[in-house]
Amino acid sequence: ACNKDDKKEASNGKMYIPLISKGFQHQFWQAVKQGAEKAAKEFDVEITFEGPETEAQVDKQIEMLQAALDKKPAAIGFAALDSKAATPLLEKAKAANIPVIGFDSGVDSPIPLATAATNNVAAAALAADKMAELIGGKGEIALVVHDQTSRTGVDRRDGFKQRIEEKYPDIKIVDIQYGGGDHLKSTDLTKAIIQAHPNIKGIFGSNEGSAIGVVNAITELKKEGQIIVVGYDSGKLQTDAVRSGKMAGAITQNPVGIGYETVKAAVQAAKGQSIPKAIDTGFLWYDKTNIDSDEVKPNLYD
Amino acid sequence: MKVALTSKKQIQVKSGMLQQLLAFASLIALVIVFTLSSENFFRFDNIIGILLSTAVIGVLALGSTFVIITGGIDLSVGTVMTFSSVMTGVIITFWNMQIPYGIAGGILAGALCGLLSGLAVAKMKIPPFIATLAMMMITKGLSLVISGTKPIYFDKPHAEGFTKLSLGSVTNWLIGVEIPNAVLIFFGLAIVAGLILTKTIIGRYNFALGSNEEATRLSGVNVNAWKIAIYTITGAFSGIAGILMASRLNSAQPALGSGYELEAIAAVVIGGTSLSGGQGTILGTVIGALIMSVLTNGLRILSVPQEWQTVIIGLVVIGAVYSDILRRRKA
Amino acid sequence: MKVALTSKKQIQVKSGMLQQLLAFASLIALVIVFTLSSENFFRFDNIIGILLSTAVIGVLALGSTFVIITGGIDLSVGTVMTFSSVMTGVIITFWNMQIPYGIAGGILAGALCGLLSGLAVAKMKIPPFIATLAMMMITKGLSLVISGTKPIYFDKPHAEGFTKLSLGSVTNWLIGVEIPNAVLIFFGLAIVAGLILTKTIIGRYNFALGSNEEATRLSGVNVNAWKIAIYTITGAFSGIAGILMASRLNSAQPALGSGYELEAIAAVVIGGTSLSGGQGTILGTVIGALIMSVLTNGLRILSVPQEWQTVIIGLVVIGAVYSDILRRRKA
Amino acid sequence: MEGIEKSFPGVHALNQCRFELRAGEVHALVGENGAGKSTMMKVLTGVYRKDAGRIAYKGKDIDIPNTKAAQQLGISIIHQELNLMPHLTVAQNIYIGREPRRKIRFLLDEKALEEQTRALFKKMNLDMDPRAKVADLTVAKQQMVEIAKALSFNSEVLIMDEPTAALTSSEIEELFRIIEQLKASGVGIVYISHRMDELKRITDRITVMRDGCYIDTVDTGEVSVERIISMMVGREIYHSVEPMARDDSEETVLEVRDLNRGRTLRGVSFELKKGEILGFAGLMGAGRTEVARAIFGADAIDSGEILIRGKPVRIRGPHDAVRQGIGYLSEDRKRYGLLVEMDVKTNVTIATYEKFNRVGWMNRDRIERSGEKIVDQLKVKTPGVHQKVKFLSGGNQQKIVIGKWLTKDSDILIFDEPTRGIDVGAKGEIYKLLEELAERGKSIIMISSELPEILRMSHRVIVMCEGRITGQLLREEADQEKIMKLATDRTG
Ligand SMILES: Nc1ncnc2c1ncn2[C@@H]1O[C@H](COP(=O)(O)OP(=O)(O)OP(=O)(O)O)[C@@H](O)[C@H]1O
Ligand SMILES: Nc1ncnc2c1ncn2[C@@H]1O[C@H](COP(=O)(O)OP(=O)(O)OP(=O)(O)O)[C@@H](O)[C@H]1O
Ligand SMILES: [Mg+2]
Ligand SMILES: [Mg+2]
Repeated sequence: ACNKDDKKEASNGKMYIPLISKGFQHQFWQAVKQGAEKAAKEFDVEITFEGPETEAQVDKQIEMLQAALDKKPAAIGFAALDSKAATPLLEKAKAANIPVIGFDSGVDSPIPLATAATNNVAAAALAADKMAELIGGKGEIALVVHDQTSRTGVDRRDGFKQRIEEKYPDIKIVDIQYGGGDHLKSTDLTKAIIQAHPNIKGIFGSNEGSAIGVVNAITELKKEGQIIVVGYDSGKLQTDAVRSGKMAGAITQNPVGIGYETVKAAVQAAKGQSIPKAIDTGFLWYDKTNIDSDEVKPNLYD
Repeated sequence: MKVALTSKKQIQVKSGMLQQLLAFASLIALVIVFTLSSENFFRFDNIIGILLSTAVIGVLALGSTFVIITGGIDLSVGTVMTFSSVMTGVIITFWNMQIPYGIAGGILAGALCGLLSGLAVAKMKIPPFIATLAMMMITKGLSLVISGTKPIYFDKPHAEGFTKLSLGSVTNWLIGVEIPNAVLIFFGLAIVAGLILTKTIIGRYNFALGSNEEATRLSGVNVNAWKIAIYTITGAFSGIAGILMASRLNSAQPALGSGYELEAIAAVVIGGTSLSGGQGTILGTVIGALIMSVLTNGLRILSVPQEWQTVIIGLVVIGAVYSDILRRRKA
Repeated sequence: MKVALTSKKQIQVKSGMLQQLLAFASLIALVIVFTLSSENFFRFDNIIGILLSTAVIGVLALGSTFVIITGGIDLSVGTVMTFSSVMTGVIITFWNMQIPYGIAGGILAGALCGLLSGLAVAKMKIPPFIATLAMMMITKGLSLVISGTKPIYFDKPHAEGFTKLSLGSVTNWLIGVEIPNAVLIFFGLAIVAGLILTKTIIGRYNFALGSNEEATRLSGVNVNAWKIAIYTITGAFSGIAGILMASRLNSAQPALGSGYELEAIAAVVIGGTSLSGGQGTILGTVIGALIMSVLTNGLRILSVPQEWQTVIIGLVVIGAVYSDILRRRKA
Repeated sequence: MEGIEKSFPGVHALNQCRFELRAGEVHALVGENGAGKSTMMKVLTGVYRKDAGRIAYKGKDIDIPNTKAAQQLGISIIHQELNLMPHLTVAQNIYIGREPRRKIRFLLDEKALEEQTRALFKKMNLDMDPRAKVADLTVAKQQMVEIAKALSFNSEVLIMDEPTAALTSSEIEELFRIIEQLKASGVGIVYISHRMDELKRITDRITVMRDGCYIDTVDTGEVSVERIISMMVGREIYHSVEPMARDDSEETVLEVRDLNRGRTLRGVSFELKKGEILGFAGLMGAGRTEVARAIFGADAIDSGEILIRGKPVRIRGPHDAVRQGIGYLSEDRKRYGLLVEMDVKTNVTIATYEKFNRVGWMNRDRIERSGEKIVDQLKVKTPGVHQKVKFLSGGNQQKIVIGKWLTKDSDILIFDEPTRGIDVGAKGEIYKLLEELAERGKSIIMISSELPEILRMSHRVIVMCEGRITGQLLREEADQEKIMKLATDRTG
């Protein structure tokens, strides 16, 4: 006897939209949350934002999705750690007529009505191009990646690696190590990489923690300027490093935009309006030269 | 004399029940609080969701109960679970074998890890904490090595039904109520574990070992053999948990599992099992696991910020264990 | 009589030294293996790098040694470290106070967490594993709450020198050799910890508690008070680790720290301290921590894939503890 | 102390008890196992809090909330159970909580500590290294450490709860000398013991307790041992009859050949016949326990052979020994004999579970019945077979351990100090039991430090010294003098 529409309203009468992300402690996710909150205010809906502690915790995310579905939301935003693992629940959402909007890296399933995402493979490939340019098209490089198994970790690693292998035969990737996005661990392991490969010319750090770790390592070894650092994401330590020249540049996604577009699409979907299937929130290369430009500035977060 | 004896026994049975009742009361209290706070909590779907989310950790906790009653600990249950799910994936997907082989292989892999931990503890006399910490690292690494650091998906044609194993529902088919199989398996395993612990020889030796290992040895019990058997049981339970996990996620996720051991141990201890060994019950562990998952779910339903959830769970763990200690002190 | 006595003591000293020598020998063996396998290993920069990477975990391990000798355990050292670094950040950055206040505040925050764990263990009789597990969850959550789930940067003008605290080098200034302060602080703290453990009253009670708590209590020692004091010391060491960490990263990272406790405990146990309490040395812990970081660094230098690194470290932990057990059995 | 009440769950341990001690007297507290002697003294020293009653000290009513308070009042105790920190040294144990400090108050003064200890030992005439680790000492030496610790308080009241249970005769003599000294200097001593000969020798008055109640206080000089015993037990007790003469032609059940283990066992060989009680005598540390543990497989041996009924057997651990029909009752029941956290029935059936299972499934009724049988047979004082063993008194615990091997029905039984800490009544019962067992064809090795016991029970006596067997005596030829001579035979 429950009518569908009053199911979809939170206790205060507002539309309720939970966002299940891949994490919540990282700066990046906090920026997504910020964008989502901005949209929530604008469209007068209620949102919640949660995600597991590490990107390995596929099952925890599934449970969060489960609990979110049980709250009978108007729509759901979902950044799948593993789309296939989430399929049964997504089907449940579909059966319950709850629209699902994918965000961050896309949900590999026909169910989401729209996806607001960065193409991580393409973005990492851009980073590879920049790296090649900066080191002059040849030499040894290494990767410090935040995760060995998660979608973002794998996409960024592979996107970078493939581009180097395809386009730059003179560049050799000598090492790939994983630091869990932990600043300290990434610092120590980068130092080991540099010790092991004294001729290394550049290092790519695949997210904020990894990139900062690389910068720290180079600072501690006093090799500023001798090794090119290319990073990913922003955050204060990274923008500082770019400004000071310790980091040559980095890819930034538009996390605030991702959050905003996700909520916006969800609201539209819940109201039954039609929305585009793919919302590319884009990514940008930033370095010392354009960091304060109007194009880049809104995409950085501290 | 006879009369006195019987009444004494009754009192003891009662005090045993009291303990369970107390933990049970905490559980009910939580449920009531959440039901009053949110209309979305006490609904069939959500309750089933809670039970489903208890299943995996619950099975790990059941297994851990055995080792903890010996006075030991198993830090490897989480990663052994992952290792088993990867092995199941390898058998079904890489080797193209039928599901039952995959299941058997997964359980065997878990049992084997338990066996090795048991050997290290019993024969090499390595403290359980260290032996299983090492096993945790080893299985964590091996899961990644074997899977090629990628999830293994059960998408072979013959693996179609794999996800039904935990998400299907025999009750739906039998009595028309849709309770996922994983939940039924969890409760079924709890009964099996309870019977092992209270009705069989290995259960009795389990308590004896935890109570005074040296005295048990000097009573002519082959302490090492039984200890190895107990670690193997714990490993086998982790293996089953791995299969449930794999079937629920329809994939073997090789990077999962770290940190699960602490959740499992917390559930066991909240259920009244003593970390110093010699006492514990399966019913307690089941209630402990439910307390943990009701709490997690309820806080999520109430949209409590995640960082506060962690704080609250920490406080509840302390509170639950402390109330148990107070009760015992009074008794 | 006099003669016999002296020789007895000499033997004991020798056997004590033998233990350290054995752990030390493993360390040297590792260093030799890595030096032979890679020319990049045994270089000044890399050795300093190893020492620097030992500093944080090493300080945590020093603190853990105290609790472990009482027969307890502290699972919260990693997150208490993080909590302390966040508090330091709050004091210096949010409240605009000078660095020394931040440092004092961080250490105090750590000590306070230790004090609370100690109270839970000593007064509420909650098993250390559970009390500190809860403390781990609570501090993990609070770090995020207090920092607003954002890193806190030490970028106030008056905080300029904060990173020098661990990365600067007084030795460079004194004797022209550039050893980072963090390394010096680690060794300095090791000496302090060693003195506390062997020369002071609290050290004596620390061993007495671990050896036989009930007997210590019956001897009229205020067991609870001393236990609380010991947990507080462990907390204070975690606080210092937090400050080293914050100063090295020039920021307080609120999401860090989980899992560090197991590394610290592993270092302590590899160093020959017994988890059942009553025995242990600081020198052993220092060697244990060095073994762990030499191993990690060496495997990285050799570009061993990370998944295999985990497996190898697991095997080495077992091996180190087992060789220690064999040695004791012979002695 | 007057009107003292103390209850534990299910046990009314002290019921309107009273006790009085004068300065400069040695006052014995006697009673059967579980009478409440230890509990009474624990109330006095702040280990337990009394439920009701009054304690007056030097005429003033006092309250003793904890052990520290008792120490400060000048009351110290040697507990029945050892309370030592095995990882610490002798000196550190004795002065725990009262360490000499340096000028900076939290720094320890190890030198002063050692000197104090040496001075104490000198006063006690004790030859022990203050720096030795307690874990490395024998039980007897550890007991001496406990005594030294109690003495070091220079208390006005000194309570000794079965101090001699683990001591050998020379140490007992030394202890008695110390007691005389203390008495002369006005210290009041409470002396708890089950050895009647000791009471007569050193005590002035005797208070008897039974079942948690006060019975009477009498002057030692005015009562006979028989009178005390009947006050204690309130019933007839078993008096030993001459053991049955054993037929020498009986088969050899167990033969041990050239057993060696480090420095503690050197070339131990002997035979045990069917239906024989073979006594093992020797001084503390002679290696008797080591022999027992080696035969039982509890410790690994360096070399040697064990034959059972003529056939060599390999014993890799206690489970092999038990399978061969050997039972071992250890000298330290708490550590090696009992599952104190578990109940009576589990403890008496732990060695026998195979008997009670069907394909791994336990038969609970039969386990319960076995428990009850032992409780009846050995007259164990317990509210029932479900009682946890930790709540039983020392003597009753000992009966449980014996019950375990009775249930197992082993052919070869090794009893290591079977009557340690057991009251006279129970002692008699145990003697009777040993004889019955021997009559039924069981072979028994009885290790004991009480010579009268050895002489009374054994068919044959083996004497050990420093890990070697120094002699064998037949029952007819054995006497205290000969045994002591062999026990100190350090040649070879
Ligand atoms: N902590 C306890 N909890 C429960 N019951 C106890 C406890 N301590 C002692 N009792 C019980 O109190 C009674 C008195 O025990 P107590 O140890 O005082 O006897 P005892 O006279 O010293 O005997 P023994 O000569 O065997 O040492 C016994 O029935 C014992 O089982
Ligand atoms: N825990 C121990 N650590 C080191 N040496 C020990 C230990 N226990 C016994 N010993 C040594 O082993 C030898 C034999 O001791 P054992 O206990 O067998 O003697 P015993 O004749 O049974 O004497 P007791 O009357 O003390 O039981 C002695 O030299 C003793 O010092
Ligand atoms: Mg007593
Ligand atoms: Mg002995």
